[in-house]
Amino acid sequence: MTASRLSSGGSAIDRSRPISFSFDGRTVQGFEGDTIASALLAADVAVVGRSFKYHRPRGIWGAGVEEPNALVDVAGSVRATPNTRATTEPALAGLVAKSVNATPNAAADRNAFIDRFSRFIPAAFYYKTFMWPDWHLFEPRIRAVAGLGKVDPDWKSPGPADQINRHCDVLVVGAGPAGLAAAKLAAGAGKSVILVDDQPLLGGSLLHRDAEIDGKPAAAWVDGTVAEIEGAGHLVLSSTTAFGIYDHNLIALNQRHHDGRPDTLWRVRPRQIVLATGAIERPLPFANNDLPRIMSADAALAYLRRYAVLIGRRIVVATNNDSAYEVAGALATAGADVTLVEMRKNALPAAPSGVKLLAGRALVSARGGMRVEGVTLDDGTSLAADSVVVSGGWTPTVHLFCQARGKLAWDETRAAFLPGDPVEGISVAGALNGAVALSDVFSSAAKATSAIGETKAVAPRSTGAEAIGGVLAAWPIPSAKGRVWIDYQNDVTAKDVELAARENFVSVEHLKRYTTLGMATDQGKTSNLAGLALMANITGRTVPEVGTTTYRPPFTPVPLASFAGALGGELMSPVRRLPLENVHRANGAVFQEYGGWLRPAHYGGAGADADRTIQDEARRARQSVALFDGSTLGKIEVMGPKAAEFVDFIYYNTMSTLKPGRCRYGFMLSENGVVFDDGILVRLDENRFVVSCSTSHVASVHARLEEWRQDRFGRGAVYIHNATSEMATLTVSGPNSKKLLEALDLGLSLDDAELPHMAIGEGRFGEDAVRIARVSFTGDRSYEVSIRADRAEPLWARMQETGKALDAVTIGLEALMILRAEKGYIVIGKDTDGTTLPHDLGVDGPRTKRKNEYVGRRSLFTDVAMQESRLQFVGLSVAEGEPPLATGTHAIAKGGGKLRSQGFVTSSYHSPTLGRPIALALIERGASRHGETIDLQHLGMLRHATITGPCAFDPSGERLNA
Amino acid sequence: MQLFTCPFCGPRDETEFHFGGEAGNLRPDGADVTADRWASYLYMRDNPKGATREIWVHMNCGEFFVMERDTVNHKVETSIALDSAEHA
Amino acid sequence: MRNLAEKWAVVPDWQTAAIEVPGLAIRSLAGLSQYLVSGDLDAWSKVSGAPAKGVGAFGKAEGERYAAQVARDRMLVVSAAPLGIEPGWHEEGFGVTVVSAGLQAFEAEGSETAELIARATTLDPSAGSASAALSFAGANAVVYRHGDKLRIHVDRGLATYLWTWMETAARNIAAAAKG
Amino acid sequence: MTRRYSALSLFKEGLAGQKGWEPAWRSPEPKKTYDAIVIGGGGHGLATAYYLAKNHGITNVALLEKGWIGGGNTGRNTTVVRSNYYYPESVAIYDLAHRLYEGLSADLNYNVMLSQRGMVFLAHSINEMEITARTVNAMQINGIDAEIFSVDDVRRVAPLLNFAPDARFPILGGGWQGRAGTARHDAVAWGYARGASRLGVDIIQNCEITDFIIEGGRCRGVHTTRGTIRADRIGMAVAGHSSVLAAKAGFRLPVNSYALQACVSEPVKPILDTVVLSPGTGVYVSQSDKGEIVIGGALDRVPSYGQRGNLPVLEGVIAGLLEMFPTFAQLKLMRQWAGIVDVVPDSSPIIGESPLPNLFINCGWGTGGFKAIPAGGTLLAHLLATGKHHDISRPFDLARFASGRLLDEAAGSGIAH
Repeated sequence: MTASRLSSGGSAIDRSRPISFSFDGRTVQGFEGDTIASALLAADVAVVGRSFKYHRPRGIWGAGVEEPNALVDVAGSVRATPNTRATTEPALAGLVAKSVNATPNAAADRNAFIDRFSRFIPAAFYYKTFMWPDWHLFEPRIRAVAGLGKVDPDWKSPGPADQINRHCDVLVVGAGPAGLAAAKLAAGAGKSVILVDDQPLLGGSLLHRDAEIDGKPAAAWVDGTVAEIEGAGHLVLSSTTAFGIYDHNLIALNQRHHDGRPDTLWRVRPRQIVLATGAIERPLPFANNDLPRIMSADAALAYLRRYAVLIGRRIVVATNNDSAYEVAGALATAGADVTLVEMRKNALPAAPSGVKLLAGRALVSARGGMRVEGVTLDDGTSLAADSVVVSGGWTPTVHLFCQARGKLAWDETRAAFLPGDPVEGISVAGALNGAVALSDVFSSAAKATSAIGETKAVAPRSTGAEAIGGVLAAWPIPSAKGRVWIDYQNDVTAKDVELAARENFVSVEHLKRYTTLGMATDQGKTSNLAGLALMANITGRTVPEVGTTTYRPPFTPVPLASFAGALGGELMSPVRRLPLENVHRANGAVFQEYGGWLRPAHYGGAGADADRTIQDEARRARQSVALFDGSTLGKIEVMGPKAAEFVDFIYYNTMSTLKPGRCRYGFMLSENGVVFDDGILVRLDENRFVVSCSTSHVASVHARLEEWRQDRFGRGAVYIHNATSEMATLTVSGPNSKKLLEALDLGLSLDDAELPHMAIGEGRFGEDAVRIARVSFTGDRSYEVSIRADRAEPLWARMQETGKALDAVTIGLEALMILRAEKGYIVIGKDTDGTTLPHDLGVDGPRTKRKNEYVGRRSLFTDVAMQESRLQFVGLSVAEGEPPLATGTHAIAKGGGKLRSQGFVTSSYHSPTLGRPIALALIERGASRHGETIDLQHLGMLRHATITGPCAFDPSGERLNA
Repeated sequence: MQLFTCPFCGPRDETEFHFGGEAGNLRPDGADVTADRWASYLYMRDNPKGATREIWVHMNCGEFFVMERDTVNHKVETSIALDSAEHA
Repeated sequence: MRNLAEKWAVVPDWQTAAIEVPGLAIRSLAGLSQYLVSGDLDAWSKVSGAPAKGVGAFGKAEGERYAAQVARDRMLVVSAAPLGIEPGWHEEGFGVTVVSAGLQAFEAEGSETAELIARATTLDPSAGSASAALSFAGANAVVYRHGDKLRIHVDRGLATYLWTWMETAARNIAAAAKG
Repeated sequence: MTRRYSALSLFKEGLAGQKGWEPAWRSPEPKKTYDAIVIGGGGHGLATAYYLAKNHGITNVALLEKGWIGGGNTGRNTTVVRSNYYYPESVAIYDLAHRLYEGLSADLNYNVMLSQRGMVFLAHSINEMEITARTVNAMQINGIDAEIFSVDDVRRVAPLLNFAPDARFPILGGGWQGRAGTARHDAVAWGYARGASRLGVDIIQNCEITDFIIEGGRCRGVHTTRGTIRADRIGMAVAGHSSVLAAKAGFRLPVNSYALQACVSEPVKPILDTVVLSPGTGVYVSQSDKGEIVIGGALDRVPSYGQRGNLPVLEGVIAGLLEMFPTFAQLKLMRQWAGIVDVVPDSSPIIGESPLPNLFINCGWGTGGFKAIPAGGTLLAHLLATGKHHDISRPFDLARFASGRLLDEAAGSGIAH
């Protein structure tokens, strides 16, 4: 037994609430307030995980986000996630933790043998081998041993994560002394403040370092300050990590909950950001410095004071700086036998009482297997130890500053990169800015908030003993004996850095990628600086000349669920809903998604044979009368003094000649000449048109109308209103459509002379105005009746009721697709693609005749547009008795031993009315090849078909007026 | 997430906007425009690294405008409505 | 063919639909007359006797007849009773389109309304904006205050989506208040 | 010095403390003149230099890189290698690349870890199944290994996909290319660099082009931050920065530069064996050999040269991923980054002589440049060496924009513009 829980103390734990959880199958006792790591230490568990590559036994290094070793898969609790840092994860009752990358467990990993071959598998060895006979032979085995934790395939989401947007004057990141002081001063200046800290308890270093502020013990000052800030209505978020600063200083926070809720993502747009993110302690370089129970000195102090865990009986404290003296003293006071090994010779602080000081000495190696047993110093002295705590100096947490494009400045006396020139909207304070003594921390906080405005708050004063900041740089050196570990999690040693340099991977980014230094889940928080300092040494450059790699979000790993929020299921790419959806549901409609709308595909219920139902609907539609909900068709109004001139420019077809009360079919082209949309344009009066574009193009057509209006015609010329949702459009089609409509008594004459094909009429249904358009997408006489969307239900019901006597059929979109294909009517995007020009569809009139300008015009005369071998729109017929061609089938030509596509089938159905398959296709030179039989291929199967005109049914168009 | 300024609505998040192309790319009218000139209008771009002048639309209010901004540091300088901008 | 209606929530009965969690109540508003008016808004004002300018985002509208600005030259006119104005182009220089059924209106009230806003839009509700058109839960909506309530108008086709979204947000708001 | 890479050399070096390895590539001072200059030390530039030396015997070549080699999109992409394209011209170029990839580790004596575990592109509706059929048929006609997958086939290769009846994007099946997969991106850059360097190419890093030397209307060399370097054949392959160099050379390109976001999760044990692409979410995903889930999605909304992560785009991409793989919601995001891609209106590359004679360009790969590196290198090297197009690169000449002869794969896949 080396580590143990002391019988008293521990500011973070509640001894009245014992808990237990499981780690690698054994039960671990702890208290509420413990982290998994503190409870494991209290239980004297030394090996908590295995390293990524060599499966080296590893113990707890830190007490916070910098932890490289202690990763566990957490399950069975309110949170379930792999690769969780034991140092930040609360030890909740009933939690099940499992060490990662270890089989069966961390203490006895059967892949531990890999370490014995480490000399043959240095950094990047995999680029040099596994090539013969083939990488695929080796890869599966390598994949199996790689990776850290495990995903639970049966895991169920607890629900979507919450996402909250906030605005404030000042956001302070870090609630240590600098952040608390900054928040207090900003609040005192009358600014709205948000203060965030990634720890469950606020206070930062004040939670375990000696300090007295404004005459009060640190803990009391922290509590008082937090109460004051919260009391003034400001937002204070604990367990919340500021993980990214994005463009224009948007700052993203991830807040953890411990009540079963998923984490919350906050997007905060502050006017000013104060970064008080502190600093992270570095390891010291010596051989075997990765053995379990070699730990950060600051962490050892945190475990002692926050959790009342004394990590050993016989402890070597090794340091190059002043900050470890308090640690050594506290460990000795708690009862440990402490030796302080100090690299520096002169100007040292006094040795704490009860601590044996060895000055001017450094560790060269540690010994031990599953935990450290002792160390050897550079003078050959050997010391026995059950724990070694080290402080290699402090690395300011500059991540967020750099994400905001801040540049760093190297500070030789502190042996660290500090924030350089200021970034607009961001100020820095505290240890991040190199402050060590509490007085300096507070003055940096005052400076960081000075530009915010005059504050009524009094800046805090340090009234106790002050820390001092002396440090002697201690970097790994070339050709050191043994394995000196730099990146614990990714198993990068000093020798790996030397190898990278030898092979010319000397750029800092090459170093990172070649050795994987800093690419683990801790993103190199404890390792990056040592790695690049060694590279500087080897290549004869200074540390700033080598530079750092780019800091990227997130600062610590963030659950994917936080980013997704509620954006999933029906809240992702939401479908639009028909006004009559519930009526269709009640009538047995089977719905599909078409062009962003949920629409009836067919009726007859989900139990029906869909193909038969659709065939039946299409057949009956031609026999008497069909009812169809066409509400999704676009209804975009174009109004104003230049409306006619405007639609002429927008459409391929001349539209200004259209008479009021009449409709015309036309194409809209893109500027590259491609047919973008087709539809009916209605002219209501001299200055008012309605663009009835296709369902899926309403938003894009609206946008392009608005664009041309503002870009070419000027705002006063024309105005665009999208009124698509205002009206439901109920279509009546078929030989008996007029009869049905007449029975509705809509108050207008349906006489063909007064309401011919392609004309509109106005009528009433009860109290509501209706607009009737005689247009047809079936080839039969048809009427589109539009009525206010919220009043459509009675009209639809009347149509259904009236239709009974006429054997009317209600059809879904699938039957309509058959009907229009029988007529050779196109669906843009199905029968055309992003290369189809209007003349490919046989509409060449405007191209050859129009003299005025229109969108896409010049593109119809390029070399390619004039080419003879263009794909042209045709029909295809197959031999009697053969099944329909598959949509997507290609027409093929053979030549030179190779196949070549000469077009493809765009639509294909069985026509119930014709009693045979019909198909539409785009075929090379198709318009001039009617009657020719061609070869087609689908999934390797060869078929034949004869090219015909696109229209297979009623080519003379008599039924439009029948 | 960038903040753009709609000349009418003021600052809004970038998700409310749509890129409309480089400013000053004037459309040549007519069927007799040379192929190169037409291709230049359709396809060729300055695509500058640094200061740029672009057409954007604020999708919520439909305002088309000219925005001057920097394509590297994403700093936004000015935005003015299309019909009051020097459109050349 | 799989019936996709099974996976999408049924369109609510707007007469009775309500979202209620502590501090937040949302319901659908029926019977409003709504008009898109574009063009010379001063001319419109003269003809209709209504104001020539609408409230902006989170602006405060009052009374039975008011307008929300949706673009530089366009507004959404809202009235409890129908306005006796012809849809279409008016020679005075403005155009009118009825959208009473095209836009579905919702009203939210309660102390947690700010939390609903904080989840639906990144726009700062205290900053103000000349247009009331904004992305609300990802949908283009017209959003303003009416009295002490929040009104949201959204395209009818997306009303069910927005409702489901607000139900989810309300659950999160309630859970956050409890946590 | 140990030059050749093998298990045996690794073993021998292991016994000797790994001290005998020579630099992977030399870093010489630039000479005043070369036979050819290649601008851009990404995959395409390095491959161009390598094939100039290997295929054409032109070894007096300078490769100029403004930063560190492989530091652009080569080191920032999602490493997918595939050749499942629609048009024969596209198939020719991507199939050339794919085949060269298949022999690349052996050719370079550098393990680029080409991992051909297949790629499935999902279909979420009957319409998408039809378009998939159309695409797969085109590929088969063009000689590419492509199959139609049923929903059961999809389940077999990616069982954690969301097959629930209420999935936002139901899976009806999809298309499959078995030879598709991933390769180790850095290794491709370093392997080409090592190969080129050993054949005599000078790889010069931290060397930024400040201007072109134009004499008699032809390009005769470049001014750089490391001095003036002359050559009568200059190739450039600088992806998202093509417009910047084009402006220096006095012409414009049909290119917009955008940031493309990508990200990885923390590493986990194998849970995804193939590359999966969903047209519904626009997300493509694979799992690296190290265990990270590698996620790519749509372009940013805003043209940009700032290589920065963007929150709203990331949110959309991740939401799409979780819709595809709900259990991945357990995972945490480890790293996010962006590359600057050169987007061309028809999303096909531009290869050919530029409007400035002697200057040849290779750009416009947009989001798909990594998979094409060996072909981009081969074809630009051919142009530099012979002054003429290879048959495979001819359709990709800049002239296609004036003729309208665009090669729009998206349009060809049934997406109307």
